Amino acid sequence: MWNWLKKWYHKLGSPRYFYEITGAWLPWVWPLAVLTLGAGLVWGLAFAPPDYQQGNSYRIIFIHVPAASAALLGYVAMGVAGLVALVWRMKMAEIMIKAIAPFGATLAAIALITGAIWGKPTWGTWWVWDARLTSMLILLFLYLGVIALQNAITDPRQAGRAAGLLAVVGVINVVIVKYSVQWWNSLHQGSTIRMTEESTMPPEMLTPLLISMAGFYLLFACIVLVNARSEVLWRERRANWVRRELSNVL
Amino acid sequence: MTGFAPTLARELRLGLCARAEIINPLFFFLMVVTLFPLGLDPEPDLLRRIGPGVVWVAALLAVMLSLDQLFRRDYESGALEQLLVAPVALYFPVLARLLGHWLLTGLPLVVLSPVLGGLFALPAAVLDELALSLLLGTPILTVVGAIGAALTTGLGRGGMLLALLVLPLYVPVLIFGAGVVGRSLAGYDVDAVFALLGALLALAVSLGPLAVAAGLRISSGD
Amino acid sequence: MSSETCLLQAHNLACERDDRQLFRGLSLTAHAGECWQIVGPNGAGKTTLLRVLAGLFTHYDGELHWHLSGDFREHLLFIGDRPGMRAELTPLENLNWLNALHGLDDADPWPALASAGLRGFEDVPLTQLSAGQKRRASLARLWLGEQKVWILDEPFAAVDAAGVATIETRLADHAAAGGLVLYTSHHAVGSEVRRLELGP
Amino acid sequence: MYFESFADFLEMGRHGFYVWTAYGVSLALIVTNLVAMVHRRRQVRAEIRRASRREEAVENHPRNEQSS
Repeated sequence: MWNWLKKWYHKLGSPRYFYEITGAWLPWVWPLAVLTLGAGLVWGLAFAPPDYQQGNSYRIIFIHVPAASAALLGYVAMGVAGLVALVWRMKMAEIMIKAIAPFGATLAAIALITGAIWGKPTWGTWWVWDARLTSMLILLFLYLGVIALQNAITDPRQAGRAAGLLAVVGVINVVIVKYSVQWWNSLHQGSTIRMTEESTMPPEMLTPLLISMAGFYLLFACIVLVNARSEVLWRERRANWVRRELSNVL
Repeated sequence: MTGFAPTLARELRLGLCARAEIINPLFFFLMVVTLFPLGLDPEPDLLRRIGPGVVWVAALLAVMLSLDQLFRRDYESGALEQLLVAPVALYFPVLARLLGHWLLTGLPLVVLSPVLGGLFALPAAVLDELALSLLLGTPILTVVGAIGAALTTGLGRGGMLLALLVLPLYVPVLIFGAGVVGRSLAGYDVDAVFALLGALLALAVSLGPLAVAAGLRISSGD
Repeated sequence: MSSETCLLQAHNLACERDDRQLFRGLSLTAHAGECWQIVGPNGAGKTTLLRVLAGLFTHYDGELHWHLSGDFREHLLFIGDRPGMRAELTPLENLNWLNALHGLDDADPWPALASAGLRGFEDVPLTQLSAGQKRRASLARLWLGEQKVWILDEPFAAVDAAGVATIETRLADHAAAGGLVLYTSHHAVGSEVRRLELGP
Repeated sequence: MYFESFADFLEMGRHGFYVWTAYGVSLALIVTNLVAMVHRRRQVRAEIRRASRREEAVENHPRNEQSS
C-alpha cells in the first residue's frame, strides 16, 4: 500500500499528469456530486420528520452541519498542502491551496449564516455566542487571512509558499481555538445552549444528513479540481503541452 | 557560534537608539485603555467586570502594531539577506530578535499593567495575576505576530494585512489571558489557566521561531 | 585547471521571474583561483543569478553544486546590491555582528575599515556616511574573513577611482591566493578575468 | 413526503421563512462560487490562446528591422 500511495503522490505531483488524470475524473464526479447533494437535501427538507422540540427549523441542519464540517476539512487539507508546499516544494500543493481557499471560506460563511438564521426561531436572537459558531467565525477569518496574503503577493511561487506557511500555522491554531472557545463558552453561560449533536439523532434524520454531507464534500472536490486545473494551465502556460492542449480543444 | 548573543546585543542596541519604537506602543496601550471608561460608564462595578478584557485587548493590539515594522528595516537594508546567507541556524538569531523586541515592547506593558488595572478599580490582589498573565501572554503575542510580520515583510504596507493574518491566531491567548483575571475575580482557582498559558508559551517559543525563519526565507525570495 | 579545484558546477540553469524568462540553459564551471565577471544588460537577471548561487533564491531549474566542505555558506562571502548593514548602527557595530554570524569572533574590523578607506569613520552611524562610504563599509568585509568564495553584486558602484583600484587589487589577490570571485559589474578586473554573458 | 401539500411544505409550520432564507442564501453563495469558477476557467483559456496566437504572429512575419 505504501508504495502505491507514493506512486500516486509523485504522479499527482506533476501538474501535467494532474491535469490529465483529473480531466478524466471530472465528467463522472460532477453528476455524482449533484445527485448526492440533491438527494440529501430533498430528503432532509421534505421527507425527514420534524424535530419534536424545534419543529421544522432544525431542517437547516442539513446544510449547516455539512458546510461546517466541509469548511473545517477544507482548512485541514489546506494545512496539509501547505506543509507539502513548504517541505517538498511541490508546485501542485501551492496550486491546491489557491484552489481550496475561496470555496472553503464560502462554506465557513454558509455555516455561520445558516447557524445564525437557525438561532432566531430557536433562541430568539440572530447571533448566539455558541462555542461552535464562534469557532466557525474564527475559521472564516483564518480563511480570509490566507486569501488576503495570497492576493497581496504578486510572485505566484512566493504567494503559494507564504499562504502555505500561514495555513500550517492556522491548522495548529484551529485546534487550540476549538478548545479555548469551548472553555470560554463553558465559563460564561454554561453549556445549556448547544446546537443539536448529530450523533443523538434518530436514523431517519441522520441518513439524509450523512448523504448531504457526502454531497457537500463531492461538490467541494469538484470546485477545487476545476479551479486547480485552471491554475495549472495558467502556471504552465509557457509549456508547449498547454499550447497543444488548448489548440486542438475548441 | 549560534548567532544568538550577537543578535540579541545588536537588537537591544538597535531598540535603544530607536526609542520611539519602545514608547509608541506604551502610549498606544495607555490611550486605548483610557478610551473605554470614556466610551462606556466609569461606574466601578462595570469597569471591574470589563477591566481584564480591556487591558488584554489593548496589550494585544499594542504588541501587534509594534510588530508591523519588525523586519522591514532589516529587509530593506539587506541585513536580513546577510542573516540568510550566514552559516547559522536561523532559529537562534530569530529567537534573539524576538526576545529583544519583547524586552522593549512586551515587558513595559507588563510593568505598566498594575497602573491600568487600578484605573479599572481592580482589587490589588488581582493586579499581580493580571501582570503574570501578561508576562506569560505577551511573548506568545510577539512570536505569533512575528510570523505574520515575517510574511508581510516583503510587501510595502503590511499594516492591515498583518492584523488580518494575526488576530485570529491571537484568540486563544486572549481567551486564556483575560480569562485568568476574570476567574480569579469570581473567586475560582486559576492555576490551571496559568498552566495553559504556560503551555501556549512553550509551544510558541519552541516552534514559533522556526515558522518566523521560514517566513523570512519566503519573503526574501526563497 | 584540474578538477579537484573545481568549486562550483552549474548546469543548464534557467530562471523565470514575474512571467519573464531571465536566463536559460546557463552552465558554469568555476575553479579556485578564477575571477568571473558577470555581464549583461539591465534586467538580464544578473542579481537573480547571484542570489541563486548564494542559495537565497531557489525557484530555478537545472542543477547547482558547490564542491565545498560542510555547509557551503561557511566558505561564502555574499555582498548584495544592498549594504547588508543597518543604517542606524556604525560600521564597527555592523561588522562585529556580521563577524559573529560567520564565526570570525577574533577578526579585528579596525584594519579592515582602514584598508577600505574608512579611517576615522569607524564609529559614525551609517546614516551620516555618503553612498560611497556606505559601500566601502560593506566592502570592508573583503579584508576580514577567509571565505574562499566571494559573490559580489556591483562592488564598484558609487565607489571613487581610488576605491576602485584598491578593491580591484584585493579581488585579484584573493583569486591569486586560490579563492573564487564572482561579481557583476561593467568594470573588468585585470586581463585574465573570465566573462559570463547573460541576456538575449 | 412528510408534508400534506406543497403549500404546507413551503409554510413548514411558521418556520418556512427561516429554512428557505437559509437555503436561499447558501445556494446563492454556492452559485457565485460556481460562476467564478467557470469564468476563471474561460478567462485562463482565452488568455493563453491569445498569447500563443500573438507569439505565432511575431514568429511568422517579424515586422521590425530584421525583415528590411
